[in-house]
Amino acid sequence: MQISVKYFASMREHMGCAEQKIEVSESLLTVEGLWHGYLSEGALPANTLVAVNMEYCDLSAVIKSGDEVAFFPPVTGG
Amino acid sequence: MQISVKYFASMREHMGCAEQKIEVSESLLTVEGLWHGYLSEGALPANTLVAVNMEYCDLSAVIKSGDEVAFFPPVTGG
Amino acid sequence: MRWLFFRRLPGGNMNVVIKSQPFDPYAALGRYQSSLRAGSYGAMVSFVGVMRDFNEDESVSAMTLEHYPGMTEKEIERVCQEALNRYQIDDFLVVHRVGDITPNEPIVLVAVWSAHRRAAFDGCREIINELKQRAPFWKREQCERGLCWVSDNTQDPILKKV
Amino acid sequence: MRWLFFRRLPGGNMNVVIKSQPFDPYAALGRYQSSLRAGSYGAMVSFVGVMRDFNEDESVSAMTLEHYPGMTEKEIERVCQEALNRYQIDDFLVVHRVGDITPNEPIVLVAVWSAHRRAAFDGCREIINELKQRAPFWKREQCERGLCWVSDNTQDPILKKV
Repeated sequence: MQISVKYFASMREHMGCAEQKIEVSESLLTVEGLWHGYLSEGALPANTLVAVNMEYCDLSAVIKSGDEVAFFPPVTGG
Repeated sequence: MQISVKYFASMREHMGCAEQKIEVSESLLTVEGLWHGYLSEGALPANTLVAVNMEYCDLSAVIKSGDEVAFFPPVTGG
Repeated sequence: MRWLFFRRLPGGNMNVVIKSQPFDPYAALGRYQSSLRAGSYGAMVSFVGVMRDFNEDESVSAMTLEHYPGMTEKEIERVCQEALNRYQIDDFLVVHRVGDITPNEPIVLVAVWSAHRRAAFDGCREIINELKQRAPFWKREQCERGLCWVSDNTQDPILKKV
Repeated sequence: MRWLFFRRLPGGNMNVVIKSQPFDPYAALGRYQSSLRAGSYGAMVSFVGVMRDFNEDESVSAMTLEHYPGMTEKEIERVCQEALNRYQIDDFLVVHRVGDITPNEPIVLVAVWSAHRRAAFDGCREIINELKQRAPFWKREQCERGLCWVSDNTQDPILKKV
């Protein structure tokens, strides 16, 4: 299945890119599994927030084919 | 001494006038004394508010010559 | 006028305005803010009270607001000065209608500028709450029974009235 | 999108607007309010957040606001829908800047219309508080040390930031 991954703000600079398309073979993949298995060898930076399909979720959320997964630092709008 | 007396809203209708000039001979006159001695034979209507020189005060406040004393019902602005 | 010694009112502007004609609160906000020093405040909170066409389940078609000229301005200034002494407020504006008012016309505008949004919210809310309790205005409504004075709002102003 | 079943967003209007150009919050308020049904609401409370020229004792000369297009609008709509479910709110408007911002430019406008001022104050304050905690915006400031991301504001947003 194909997963779209996005990075914002300091997380984009940390990863060196804004967006990736990832081809994944596993069927019950969590966000945490995605990070460690496909995106980085390092730990997820402290306080990183995760959204799947533009809704906040935690690292144990299971990803489906076509999902958009985003990683970003704490928000500072308003 | 001369006292200026003003009435507003339902108090104006109750008294039948908006303003009176009262000539007073006493020297240590309170608002309460003014009401009973010079303005009305009836009791002050319940919840009536009093201001002397445009500042709230209670019935025991002492009036000086030239003061403006106002009587009015609870306020309903805003 | 003891409060003048605590903290000066922000200089030069008319902070408290009584209007006998309809006013546009958003135009007033924009005009007033353009007179403030740029970059000094970070938050503005405003309250606008508008005449509704319903009140206590009766249809209200018109209203007259009587006031005590002179004391009205003084009492609102006292209310605002107390808020200035309590909260970190940079500036404020209060505009209040008097006279004949028809539904959907603004009755009151209270705006507070501050460095921080908490002070702006607290200050604005306190000013409108105190103004409603203390400023000498009286509403008389044209309702189905005829002309009637709006009664005391000291019990629960927020539940009974706007 | 479970919330759509609870209470519908007020019909027809754009309630959540992301702007990449400067905007006049008071003109936006006036325009939006003129689209509302006359006489139905009695209270409006608005918050405007403005870029200050000081922050944490450092002079800040410019700022860039990055956001997550799509999620920003959805998350603000969720925040507003939660406030609609909790308070007696008739309508609301949120406008938020993105892109390059200079001191004294508005960053955010939150406005709430209600029959009662308590609901308007509570609703407006909750929307801006939740927006600051949840909407995916990130501020990067041009400060004396160079470009720096503004850090987390979850500890005490009201004390640390506007």
